[in-house]
This record gives sequence, C-alpha cells and structure tokens, in this order.
Amino acid sequence: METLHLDLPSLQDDTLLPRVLLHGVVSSGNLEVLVEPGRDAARCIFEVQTAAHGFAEVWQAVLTDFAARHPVGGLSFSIHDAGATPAVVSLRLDQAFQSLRGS
Amino acid sequence: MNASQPRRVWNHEAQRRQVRLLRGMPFARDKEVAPGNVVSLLEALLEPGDRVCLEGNNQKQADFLSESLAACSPQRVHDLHLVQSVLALPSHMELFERGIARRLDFSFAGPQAHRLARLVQSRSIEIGAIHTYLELFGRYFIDLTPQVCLIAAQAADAEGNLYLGPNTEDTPVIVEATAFKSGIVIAQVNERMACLPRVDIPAGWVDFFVVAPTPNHIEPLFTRDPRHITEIQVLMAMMAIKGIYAEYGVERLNHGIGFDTAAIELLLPTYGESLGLKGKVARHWALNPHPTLIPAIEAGFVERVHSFGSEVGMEAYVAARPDVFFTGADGSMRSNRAFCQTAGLYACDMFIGSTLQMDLAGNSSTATLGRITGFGGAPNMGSDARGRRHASAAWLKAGRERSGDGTLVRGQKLVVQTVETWREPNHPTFVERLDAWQLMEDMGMDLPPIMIYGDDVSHVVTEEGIANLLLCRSPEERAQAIRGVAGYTPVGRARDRAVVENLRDRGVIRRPSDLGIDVRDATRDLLAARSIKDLVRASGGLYQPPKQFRNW
Amino acid sequence: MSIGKTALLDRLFPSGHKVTEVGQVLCGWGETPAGRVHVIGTTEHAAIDSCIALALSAAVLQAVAEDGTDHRPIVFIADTQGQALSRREELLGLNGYFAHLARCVNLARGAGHRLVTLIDGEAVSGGFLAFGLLADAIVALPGAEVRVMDLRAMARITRIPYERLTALARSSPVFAPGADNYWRMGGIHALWTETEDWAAQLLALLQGGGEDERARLGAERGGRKLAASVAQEVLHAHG
Amino acid sequence: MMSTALQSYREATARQRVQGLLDAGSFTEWLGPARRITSPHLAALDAPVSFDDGVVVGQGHLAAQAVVVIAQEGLFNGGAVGEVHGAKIRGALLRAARDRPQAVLLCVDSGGVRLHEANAGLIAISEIMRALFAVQSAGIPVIALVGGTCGAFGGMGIVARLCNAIIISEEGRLGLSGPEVIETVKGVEEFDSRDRALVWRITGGKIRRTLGEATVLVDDDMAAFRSAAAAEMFGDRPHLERWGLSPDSLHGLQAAQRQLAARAALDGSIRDGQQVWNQLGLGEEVALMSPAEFNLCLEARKP
Repeated sequence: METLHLDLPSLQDDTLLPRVLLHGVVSSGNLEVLVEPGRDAARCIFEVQTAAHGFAEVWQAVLTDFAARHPVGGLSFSIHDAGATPAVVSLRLDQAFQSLRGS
Repeated sequence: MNASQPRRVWNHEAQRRQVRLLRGMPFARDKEVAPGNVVSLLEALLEPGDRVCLEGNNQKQADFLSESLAACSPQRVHDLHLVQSVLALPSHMELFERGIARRLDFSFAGPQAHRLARLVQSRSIEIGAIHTYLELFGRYFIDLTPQVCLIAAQAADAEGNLYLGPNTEDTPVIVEATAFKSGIVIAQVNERMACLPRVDIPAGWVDFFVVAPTPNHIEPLFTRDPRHITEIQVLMAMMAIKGIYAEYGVERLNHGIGFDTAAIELLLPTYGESLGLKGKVARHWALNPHPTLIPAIEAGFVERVHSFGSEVGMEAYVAARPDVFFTGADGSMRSNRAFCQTAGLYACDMFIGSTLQMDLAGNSSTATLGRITGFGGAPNMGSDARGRRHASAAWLKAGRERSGDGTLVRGQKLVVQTVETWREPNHPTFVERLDAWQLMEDMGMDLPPIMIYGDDVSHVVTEEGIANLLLCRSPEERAQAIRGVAGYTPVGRARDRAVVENLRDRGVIRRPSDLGIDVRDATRDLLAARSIKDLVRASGGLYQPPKQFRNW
Repeated sequence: MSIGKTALLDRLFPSGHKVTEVGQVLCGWGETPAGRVHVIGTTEHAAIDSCIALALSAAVLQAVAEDGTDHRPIVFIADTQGQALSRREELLGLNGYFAHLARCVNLARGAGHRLVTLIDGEAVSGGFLAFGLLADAIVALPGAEVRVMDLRAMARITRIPYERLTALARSSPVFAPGADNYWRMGGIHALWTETEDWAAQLLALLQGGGEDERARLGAERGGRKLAASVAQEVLHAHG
Repeated sequence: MMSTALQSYREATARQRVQGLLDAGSFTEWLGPARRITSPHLAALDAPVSFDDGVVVGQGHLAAQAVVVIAQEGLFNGGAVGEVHGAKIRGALLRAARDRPQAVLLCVDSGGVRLHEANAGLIAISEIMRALFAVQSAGIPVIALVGGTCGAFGGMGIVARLCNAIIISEEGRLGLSGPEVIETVKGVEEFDSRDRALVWRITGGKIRRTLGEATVLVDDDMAAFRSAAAAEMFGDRPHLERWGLSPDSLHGLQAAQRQLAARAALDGSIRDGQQVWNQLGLGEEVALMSPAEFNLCLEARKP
C-alpha cells in the first residue's frame, strides 16, 4: 500500500451538514472515503491509502481539482483505495460531497 | 487460325473440379459423408497449396470440419492457403503448427491472438493481409477465391439443400464465391431433415455434407450482462444520447459490442424517453440481436434491425418480432454478414463503439503487444463512406460542421468513440503513441493495425465530456480537443488549459454540465434492465439466456 | 475401530469404555472416576456429510434424552478433514445439517452437560465448526492438525506469495495452520503432550462453567488482541 | 429523473441496506468508521483495509420496533469474517441479548472465513454461533436476510441456518462450500461453477425456499426485504418458535432431526434442484416464476 497526504486550499461552505460520513466500498477498482471535520476552515485535508503504486501525481491532480470544484474547506477526506480509476475517484468524492449537502 | 497451335482449354477449372469430385466419391453416399470418412474425404480432395475457406466468424464455427482438417496427414495435405474471417478455434492454429496450412488471409483472431503472434514470430505462418470483413469478402470474388470451402449449416435434406438457421452469417458469400468458380463446397450440418423449413443454399451448389457428431459451436458474444454496467458508463451513455443522438437526430445506426453501448441501449427507454426522443432517434439498426436492445424494442424505440448473425437465446424473441427483425417464411431469422456490413457502411448515419487506445490524431486501436487481433467489421462501420450519395439530416449536419463555411458537397458519417479515460490504473486509454506501432515493428507488418482511423472519427465521448472533432480546424486543435476530454491520463494532464477552455466556449468540448446533465443522476437505477433476468422479463419470457448468464 | 482410536480410549478411560464406530462416527461411553461420560465423535479424518452430521446430532439428542436430570459430560472426539465437498450435499443443504448439529450441542450445554472436545488427528474449518469448536473446553492431542486452509492453497487464492506467508506465519498465529496457533488465539484451551496423564487431565476438564471465554483467553495469550476488546466496546458503545 | 426500477437489495451496499431497511433516521451505529478499527492482519499482508472492517452494526427501529442490525459488506473481501469483523458481530449479538430489542436483523453477505486471518475468523464464527444462541435464549428472534452478491456460505452459511427465519431473494444463495471450491477439488463433472443456472438451482433462493430453509422468497427489492422482515417480527409467530425459542426444544430438535433425515434419504440420484421440483410436479417453468408466483405455487403443493 502507498500512503499520500495532501493539504489543499478550498472554500468553506457553512451550510454543509456537520457529520461523519462513509461513502463507497473498498473493492477492486473502487474505494471508500470517510469525511470528517478538519482543522482549518480554509483547507481541506486528504489522507489516501492506495493499492496502486506510483500514482501520486494523478492523485494530486484529481484531489486539487476536487478541492477547487467544491467548497470543502474545513473538511478531511480519508480514502482507502483498491485501484479505482480517476473517473471513479472523482465520482465517489462528488457523491460524498453531495451527501454532505443533504440531498 | 493456325491449326498447328494447341487449342486453348477454357474449362480447366471445371475439369479439375470433376477430377477432385471423382476422388471424393468413394467416401460419400450421394452427397452425404459419414463423420468417420471426413478426414479421408479431405485428404482425397485437397491438393497442396489449395486456397481453403474454413467458415467461422465470431459466432458460428464449422468446428467439426476444422478438427477434421487438422487431423489430416500433413504428408497428404499441406501448404494450404486459408482465406477466412476468423481464427477462433484451437484447431485453426493446429493447421499451421502441423504444416497443413502455411499462408493466411483473414480478418479477426480474438481468442487466438496471442498464439497467432507467436506463430508469426516463429515464421510458422505467412500472413497475406489482415482485412475488414467486407474487404475479405470482396477479395473472395477477385483474387482470393476459395478452391474448397468448409461451411456450417443447421440442417440438410436428402438432396443436400441447406437450411442455415438464424445464424446465416458468412455462409452465402462464401458459397457464392466458391460454387460459381468451380470450387468444392462441403458442409457440416447439425441435423438431417426430411423437409427443410426454408432453403438457404440450394443443393446444386453443395457437393458434400456431413451430420456432425455435435452441433456447431456458437459463442454468445453479444450478450452483455447489465449487472456489469458501471455508473461511469451510465454517465457516458447519458452524454452520448443527449449530446449526439438527440443533437443530430440519429435515426440509423450501428453499435459496438461493449458495455458502453449496452448502457446506451438500456438508457433509451428511460433517459431517452424522458428527453422525448422516441420516434426521433435510433429507429433503424444494423446490429446483431443484442439482448440489451430488448427494452428499447419493447418500448417502441427500435423499429427495424438487420443483423450480421444471430445471438444464442434470442431465437424465440426474434421470431416473435418479425416487424422488427428480418425473418424467413418459416419465422426464424435470416442474418447476413456481408449485407449487414454493407448496410452499416452505407446506410447508417452513425457508428458508436469503444476501443482500448487512442492517440492525439484520434486513431484508435485494440492491438496490444504480443497479440494480433485483427479487425473484424468495426472499421467498415466506423468509417465515413465517401462514396455515399443519399442525404439525411444527421449526415448533412455533420457535413456542415466539418466544412465550416465552405460549400457543402457531401455529408459526413458520425463515427463516435466512447471510452473511459483509464481502463485500469496502469492502462490509460489516451496515449501519445499507440502500441500498434510497436506491434507493426515486432511483426514486420506494412502498417500499424489501426482499428478506426482518426480522420474518420467525429466525436470522442469520455466521462469528462464530448469532444466534437468535426469542429476542429487544425491538427493542433484536434489534439487539444482530445486532451481536453482525456481526464487525468498523462495525455490529458498535458493539455493547454487556455486552449481547452476556448474549445469549450466554442462548443467543441462539452462537459456534462454544459449538456445539462447532473452527474448525480448517473446511477444504475436509470438502466431499463439491471440484470439478465430483467431482460427476460422485458421480453415476456421469450429471451432464453445461455446458462452461464443465468442466476436463477 | 482404528488402533489409534482404541489406544486413545484406553488411555482416556482406563477403567473401561464401550464405543462403537459406524461409518466414521464414534458413539458410546467411557468410565471416569467422576462417573460415566458420553463419547461422541468422528474418526479417520472424516469428511463430514449430511449422514455423519445426522448421526452425530442423533447421538447428542440421545444423550440428552437418556440422561433425564443427571446430565453427564459429553466428550467429543474431533477428527475431520472438513465438510464433504459435493453437489448433492450442497443441494441437501449441508450447512443446515451442521446448524442442526450445533443447535443440538447447544441444547446439551443448556441442559447441563459439560462439553469437552479432544482433537485427535485433524480439525478443519466447517467440520470443526459443526461440533468440536462449540465445546466448553477444547484440547489438541499431540500431532493434531488444526486449520482452515494450507498455506499453498491460501497463497493461490489470495495471490500473496507463499514465501511471504510462511515468513509472516513465524510471528503471527492468525492464518497459518497449527494447534499452537489456535491455542495462542484462545480457540484451543489446552495442548496435551504425549507424556502427560490424559485420564487425569480429562477428569479435571469435566468440571467448569459454560461461558465462552475464548476471546478473553486469546487476549491473555497475546494471539488475538482485538476480539475481546472490540466486542466489549460494541457492548458498551454509546447509543 | 424517471426511474421505473425498484431499489435493488443486491446492488446496495451494507450501509444502504441498513438505511433502506430501518425507519428513516432511526439508526445509531456502534464503533462506526470514524473509530478506524481496521484489520491489522490485512495491513500486515499489505492488503487494503476498510474503516468498518466490512460490517456495520448498530441499533434502530423497524416499523417503530427496536432492532439490532448487523450488515456485512459483501464487496469488501467477499464479506469474509476476520477478527474485528467477527468481534463486531459477536458484540452486537451479546448486546442484543442484554438490551432485548424486538429482533436482530442479520444481513448476511459473506463467503465465510477471511483467509488473511483464517484462524481468527474460524474462532470468531464459532463465537458468533454461541452469541446467537444467547440471543435466542433470551427470547429474541434473529432474522437472516440473504440477497447480497456473496450469499451466505462457509461458516456464515451455518450461522444463517441458526437464525429463526431466513428471508432470501431469488438471487440470494445459501450453502456451505462454494461451487468453485467443489469444482477445484472434485472436478468440473461434480460441479460446473460456470454453469450459473445450475449453481442457482443448487444454492439459490428458490431451491432454498422449496426445501423449507428459507422462510420467505422475496423480490430483489429493498422494500420487499423490509416488509418481509417486519412480517417476521409481527406476523406468524409459530415459525419463530420452531427452532430453539421454544422451551420444549428437545422435542423441537428431535422433530427437526426427523425432517432432515427424511431429506437426506431423498433418492440418491438427485443432484439438481430441478429434480426436486420435478418431484413436486413442477417443470422448468419454475425458473421464470416471480417470487410471488413461486410462493403461491409452493403453498398450493403443501401436503
């Protein structure tokens, strides 16, 4: 397993539901993401444990875009990845974010 | 006329044919050959260097005749030149490994792709060329006419008339070329019938037939279990339907074989219906009877389907829907690969399919290193028919987009590639250089095995968006349009963001949000069937899936 | 009956025993200083099918029924290579036969029978789960093999290299075959050695409660550190 | 967005099943994912871990009645039972025995023991069996729901059969040894695991219902599972008392012994569910019957 840690700037949305949320499943080509409150309202923390080695740059790009796309400041996303493609990673993160919105 | 010159013989081939038939007669009773005599028959008939067509496509296979040919003595039968659609069976490869055959002209080698590559590298096989189906069929009448063909039929009667059943496939074109050029036609049949439901090949064109010990194998290649369709594929299907089918009003089309297009088929009666598209798109098809098309047929989307071959389990359903499918007077389907390929090339406004790799020119390939897969029919469907003359709304719109402000002299077929940006973590779909180039070098080919040429491709659909290549005005712009939908692949990350945003402003690139698609709606709940069982239910119990697809 | 099993019974019950073998199923009694005990078990590495499972459950029900209010201990002799692998057995619902057997064993415990398992030979996965592993006290005799799956098969299925598994198995008791591994995890209460007085040791085991203490034992012995604490946490979690 | 389909139970995750089965907003999880009690044994083998180790446990309400719910995640390592996973299930059962909810819902979706921690898993399943007995002794029924991708196999196949009732979908499977294992050891002639129709005729919901192991056959639909579970809790008490809950359990088990013996005495040539159906006068039309039709058909054939 490879571990990655990212701390990225992002806007904050006060209306998000303050709760812990687990989305997705650790299975081949898929991942789970645990969303929790972070420390800094202007930053979003990502902890990634992945079975696919050597993709740090891709993760950086995917997560940077995600943090720019949605106001996820003040949140922490912990990911257990079992070889999801970037498309699946983005989709799961977007779904997790939408769930925080309560819709 | 100079009497001293020898008289030229004009029926040399017919005389040779008679000699061969005489050699074969001891092994037959009238035209029927006992299974145990087939090897002797072939050894008696065949001559070294003969061009032989061993029927088999990606569906039905003349498997008993193939095994019999492979069991012939290489002392008696050798150096054959095989001219056939598909290399699929282990016995096909044994022919070369045992020296019975030496030269090969073919189209597709899916399951034997790896073994074929090894034979090429060890120089145990000479490849003339790898064709598309239509090319190969064309050459049957020009310079690759078989001297002997070994075909598969459903049934024969006492005279040797043949009934081909729903899987007509390549048989008519093979027999036509062979029988009318003094060749020998040998058929394996599944059964003898006193009275055939219909005559597909008249006895006068058939020289021998054998009732095979087991029915010919048919692979259910076009059955896609909806269980395996992912949310990403649903999203891409939504984009294709809204951004291409609806936009161009695509009424006549062909689909590839993969899960991406199966998703589209299953979204037509749900998402397509909600967009009000029934009766406006996807009405006429050149397509095998895909089980995943059942809900769209039942919903009244699909009006007509002509097929290359049939599909195992779809027989009763097809027979019960004669308004949709082409069926004989007996009620069963009549397919025909040559005609359906022609229809796909000339009479359809769109081809949409998937691929394994695409480069920045839009060239795509399913070749991977160490495997020679060949082409099959996709390049016939997935190419603009420049000889086409009749107009349709979709064809004209695409033509206008390509020509810009120029005067329109011809339209343009829509050739759509729908791919996820990554197949799996180590396999990006978008690459700077196709593996096909390496394969060309390794195998000593004249050209890289490119499935769909980039200049034929009109649209690329990925989970990131749709790139409309018709609107690109330079190779550089085209490359950026492809990068702009290539996601996080190295190719995609090397995009010029400013250029890509400009392309998006111009509508060359469209994201899901640009199309008014909410990514959250892309769930499997949108599929009209989520399992094989749902398909059976949708068919009113008429579809009878093969046992490996059932979970009840 | 095999010589090995006869010798085992002689050694456990020097004052006498009467155990018959029918189709790899042992059934009878043994005499101890504390009185007569039931003996029920399997032999010759039985692959447990519905027939064997039914014979075992019948023997347990018989013991419960015949004892009335005097609930004598039951000594299980476990020697099984696991469940029978067959299409017919699956069709019959072999898991249901095992469940029924387990229920019968639990009935005996509830009725007041002390349950002791002696592993003599093999104890493998499903066959072991069905009865032996449900006892109040479980003992591995010398040479007993206890496992779910051997490491080569495990390597094939998990696609983890065999060498890596063998290396890790030297320090971790959690996946590799071995009675001592099960002892460290609390799944086996005692490992008897060849030289000990088995009759006396058995006699000692015939006393005791029916609580499931295995998770606590596993924690104490250091082989299974989480089972007890996690279950306790669930038991006391807020909500 | 229009959607005509039902919410598939099979395609739902364990968490979605819990949400779908229980009254909205009533669920409280014990040792939730934020606690990060993951498997150290998977980590030691460099295999991916999950925040909840593949099982969700907690309490909530079903039709306003208190229940303890346990849901295995079949997509994570085949729902297999490891040390933490097993201990969570055992803890939830012990808690049910203590807190006395109306019922325990056990959503089984598991191939059995997790090989990466096989010894811990095997012992854990034995502990789960004993904890389950404790729940039943306290008079609380345990209802198994089987309809996930992994079915209920191995030790969890035994555990499912210890429950007071089994609700199964046609797609659900219940057995001991998976067909692949039998094929590997005994050969393809014994069991062709790729013949999926055969696999389901041996282990699938319809044959398990026919043999009386499953109490109800339902559609692969969340609402159908939910209402069947509620019916088990409120409705027809007799079959809850059939196993174990009755104080007169020696008699109950003797009766069960006779039933199972009668089944084992079936004609030795019977190795296919279709043969069982043929004996009931049912032909191959069984395959396409809806669960409702099938349940009616079986009722009509009851002796």
